[in-house]
Amino acid sequence: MMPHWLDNFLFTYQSLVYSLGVNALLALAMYVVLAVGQLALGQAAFMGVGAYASALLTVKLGAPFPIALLASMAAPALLAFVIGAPTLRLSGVYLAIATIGLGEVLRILYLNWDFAGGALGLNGIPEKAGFVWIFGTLIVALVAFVFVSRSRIGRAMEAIRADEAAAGVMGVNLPAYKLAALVASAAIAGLAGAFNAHVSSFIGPNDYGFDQAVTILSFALLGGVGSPFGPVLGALVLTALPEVLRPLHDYRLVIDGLIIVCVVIFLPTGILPWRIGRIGARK
Amino acid sequence: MLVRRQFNLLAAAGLGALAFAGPSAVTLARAADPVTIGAVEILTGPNNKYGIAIKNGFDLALDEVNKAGGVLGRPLAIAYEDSAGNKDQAINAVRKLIGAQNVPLILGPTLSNEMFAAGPVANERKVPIVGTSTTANGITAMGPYVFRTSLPEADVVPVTLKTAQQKFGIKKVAVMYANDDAFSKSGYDVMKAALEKLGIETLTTETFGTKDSDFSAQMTKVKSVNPDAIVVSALVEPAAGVLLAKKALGIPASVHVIGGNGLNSPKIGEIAGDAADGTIVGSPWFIGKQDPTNQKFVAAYKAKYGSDPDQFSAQAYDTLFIVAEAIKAAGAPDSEKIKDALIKVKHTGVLGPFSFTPNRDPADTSGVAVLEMKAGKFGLLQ
Amino acid sequence: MLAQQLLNGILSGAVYALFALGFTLMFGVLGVINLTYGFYFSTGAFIALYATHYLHMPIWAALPFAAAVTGLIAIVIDELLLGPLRRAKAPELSSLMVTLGATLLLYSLMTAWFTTDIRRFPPAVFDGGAFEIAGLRITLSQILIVATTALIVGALALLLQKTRLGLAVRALAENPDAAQLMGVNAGGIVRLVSFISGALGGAAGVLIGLNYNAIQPYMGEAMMLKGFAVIIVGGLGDIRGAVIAGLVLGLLESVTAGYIASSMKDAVGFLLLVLTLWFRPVGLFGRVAAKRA
Amino acid sequence: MSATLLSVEDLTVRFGGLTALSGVTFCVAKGAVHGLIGPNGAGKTTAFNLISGMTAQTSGSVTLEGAKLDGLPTWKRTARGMARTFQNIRMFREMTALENVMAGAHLRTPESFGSILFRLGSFRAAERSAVANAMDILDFVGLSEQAERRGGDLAYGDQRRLEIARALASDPKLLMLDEPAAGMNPSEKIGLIDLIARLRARGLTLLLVEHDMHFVMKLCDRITVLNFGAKIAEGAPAEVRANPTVIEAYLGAKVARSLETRA
Repeated sequence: MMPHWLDNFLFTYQSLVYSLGVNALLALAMYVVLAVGQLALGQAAFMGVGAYASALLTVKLGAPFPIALLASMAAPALLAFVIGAPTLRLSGVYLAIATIGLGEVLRILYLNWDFAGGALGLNGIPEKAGFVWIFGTLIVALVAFVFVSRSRIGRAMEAIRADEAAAGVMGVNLPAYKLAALVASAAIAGLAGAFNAHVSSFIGPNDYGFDQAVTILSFALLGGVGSPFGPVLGALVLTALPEVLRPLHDYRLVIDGLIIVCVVIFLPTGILPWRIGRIGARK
Repeated sequence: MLVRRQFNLLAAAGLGALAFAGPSAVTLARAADPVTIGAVEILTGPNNKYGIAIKNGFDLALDEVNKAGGVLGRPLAIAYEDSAGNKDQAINAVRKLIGAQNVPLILGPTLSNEMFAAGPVANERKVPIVGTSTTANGITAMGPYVFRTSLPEADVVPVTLKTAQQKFGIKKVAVMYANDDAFSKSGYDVMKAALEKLGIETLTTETFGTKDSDFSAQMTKVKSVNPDAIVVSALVEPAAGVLLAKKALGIPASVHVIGGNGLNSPKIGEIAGDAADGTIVGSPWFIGKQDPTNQKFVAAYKAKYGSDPDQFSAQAYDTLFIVAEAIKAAGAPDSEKIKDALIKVKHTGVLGPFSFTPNRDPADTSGVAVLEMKAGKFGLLQ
Repeated sequence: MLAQQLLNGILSGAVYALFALGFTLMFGVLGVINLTYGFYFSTGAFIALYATHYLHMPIWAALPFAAAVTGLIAIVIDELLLGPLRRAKAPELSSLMVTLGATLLLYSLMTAWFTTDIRRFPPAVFDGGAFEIAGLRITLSQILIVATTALIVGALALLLQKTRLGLAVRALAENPDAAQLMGVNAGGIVRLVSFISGALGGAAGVLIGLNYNAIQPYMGEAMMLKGFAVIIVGGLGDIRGAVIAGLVLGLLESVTAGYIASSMKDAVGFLLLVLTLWFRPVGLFGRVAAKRA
Repeated sequence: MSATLLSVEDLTVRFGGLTALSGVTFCVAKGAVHGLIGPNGAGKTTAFNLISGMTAQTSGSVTLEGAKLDGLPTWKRTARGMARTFQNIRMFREMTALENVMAGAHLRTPESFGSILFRLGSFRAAERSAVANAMDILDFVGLSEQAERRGGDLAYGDQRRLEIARALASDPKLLMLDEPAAGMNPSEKIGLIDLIARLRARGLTLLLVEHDMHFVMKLCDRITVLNFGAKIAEGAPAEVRANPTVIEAYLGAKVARSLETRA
């Protein structure tokens, strides 16, 4: 039997701990696209697609959780694949704005979709995801990211980020890499969305808009994109911060904003500027 | 005892690991240690006006409860947590209040959305959670520990529409609602059902966004169908915008706007000015109610905060008395006992007579008043 | 109804255009999507509110006063936030991010001070009277918005096309390095453009606050998404494009709400945005943008 | 005469109203060192960009080993056996010198996604051989000591050599060098001349753009001269040096330049 205080402690911080894991996954989703130099801000939208796809399956159709998880990855990945081709011609702020537009279009879609609850969202989502699911996935994802970084693919990705045209001349198939990054990002964000839906029991159409998109971006930028650990650290810090700053009340968001500003100006490579090596095996 | 107090302070500072003062420890506490209940409201961010009105109502009632001797011979205290209008933060706040501060009961959260997220958490932990401003359908269906003292829209809106129908002979209306938030949408669902039941024809249904400021296109459409009245479900800001657009497009004052709970706020007159005149709402409470309890409340509120209370403050004010009575009846600050006592409470407050239905919703709709705005103030519809 | 809907469309289009002018100018010259722009919008409205409330200024004095003060605030914010990044030649991602953090900071500060209560101008400040011409209704504040937008567009066009200063601004927008080599005082121009954009944002806030009679800290944020759509459709940095795109968006929204479904009204902007990015990412008339993309 | 590796036919590109290159035609023979020269703004780098696929031509065509490359993106041209360096160095600055070269060997590193994810033996083998191969190349250009240093931290001349190493890593048939000697001091230039000679000895075909006349005349078998986007001469170094049009183009340019500086 668990001691009473430990039980209370876990109960108190359970959703915070879950949010840490979910947000770390979202930060990785952001990292994938930033790692190929693409400022695609569709992660919130993909998260929403994953959350809705999985929640509709478990709530309305009573599907088993693993099936819902697969759908939460497949649906946004498919969406990313379809919109990827025309979108990836865009660069910089155009891509950023186009992907923000995607989030808004989906929001309007959910609002007008009665089967998905419209503005009321979906209630009573079973609490299927837990500590093991969320952090197990996070660890698997991190290991995969480290493995991919330390390989031919990791070198090509960093080359694209450093100098896209030069990477092309090295023989890197730019559209294929960018599309793959976007699809992977969508799948991870969708999975995070499914986890989030299945620990907080309620999702609504307004949870995946512009605000959420920039929050996810700030995870990655705060942490730095030299290695996959940077965004994860950024997510942990920014998720814990509102709880830590709770006593400041009105000035909490002020501090939040101030931290972002100071990091960008004074620590342009993030709070974890360490760059991961790109070679997988030597002797 | 000094040691105990320090522990309480540490626990209040959010160091959950040290908060091992379980219910058994509480009974050992000295008489002067307060009974602390929790409250989760929107205290920061864009929607904090609702949370602050509610907090004001709680605090005012708290003063009076404590002046009258508190509960169980101890003072009553409220530990506030901010949700910032964010459902994840609402969940965290509820968890923290229960897990780290061991509160036996939670007031709030402010929005129906937040309640849908946080209600199941309290219910799972068997801690009663009492919404004072959550009017959407299905709130109390979440579980036996979820209560609300606010009349759901489903109780208020039919009364409003029926009164207006009889009074003005309304036959056909235009409906406008914000389709992007749960509060307004569920209000609309109620209106739609009530209109059908009363045999009132809906000429057109127009939607807008809660953050919109331009309603001219929708209002032009409404004007073109010549309704007898316009039925609106929205929060106060967009509702004020709708009223201003109605005036700007020259729709006569004889075409009344009939609103849901969101329009029931003095803010609507402050923002929309004379464009708000003629707005009809149903309310569990209104500022001009003549009974002495209410007049005392309004005067005390003005004295303390320097502004008029709204229904959110009034509901919060009554709710705190209801909860205090339940704690007294329970005989101990124990969640299970309070839950059992709460359902039996009968209280007459500024909203009129109050009791819970077996489903933990307010039972009595006799307090519903239909109000009309005149010169920036709501008064009983004459 | 059609005529009234078209008029509605032109009016809300003018509002969009007015908002987008400073936004697009800021991008065109400074090369940065400055998310703090929405804050200038709110700031302008609040300054005018206080000027009319406490200094008892008439609205025709409060409007330029608020615009000028907002412009000065914009210079300070630009220098503090983007100055260090420009000097370090940081990537555009950093600029986006720093203005994002600043937006969070500034809005929260504003809410902490002013709360989120909606305020309105004192009724004495402006007569909200309406005119009815041939069955069409238009209010005084709407006339003011359209007139001011037209005036500002005209003045900006003159400034950019006909003056030496305008030439320097355009040179800097086309090619910052070359412009500096040719003796353009880049620092000065940056401050000037910050001032003008901030002042435009502030003026837009005053007029739109006056029209909808609702002023609160987050009013600027609500305009940002539409603002994005307008400046992209018009072409980033394109003044004329912003005006036309604003009007097109306003008209399409009105017609959609009037004849299709009001629930689709908000989708129009994004549909337009998507189509533009798909078929013509440089915007309707974009040329400067084409070089930057 | 030996077989043709690269042939450029009637290559033209217009940007807006400006014709940057008009109707340029030349052939590069297998195993040759071919120079592309001309005054500033003659269109040399533009020609490079068109050949490597970084810019799309308005008309004309580029053929490598008899196969048309038109419309192919850069990475497909690289797969066909083409590699290049850049006039203003485009190093992957954060990567080490070794990683830079390995990135250049992208197409020659047989690692499947699955083998990377599961760290299969085939992945390890491929990675080890990629490291060995890259070290060989670094050794060949004389940078093996610098293998673990950040690309951006290398001395200027070393960065130029690293770019060449990176291009070599794709094992090209045609290596295109855009002003390889620019910014180098005399001793670095001597080293570069030696390097190019050794590259040629390995059987590589080289196409190079260069400003330094002495350098070009010394190294090249054949030279194509551009001016104002058009070809004005072609031939062996001695022929080109004696060509009056070429002299005039250079002299004219010089006179113009001296006038500019005086004004």
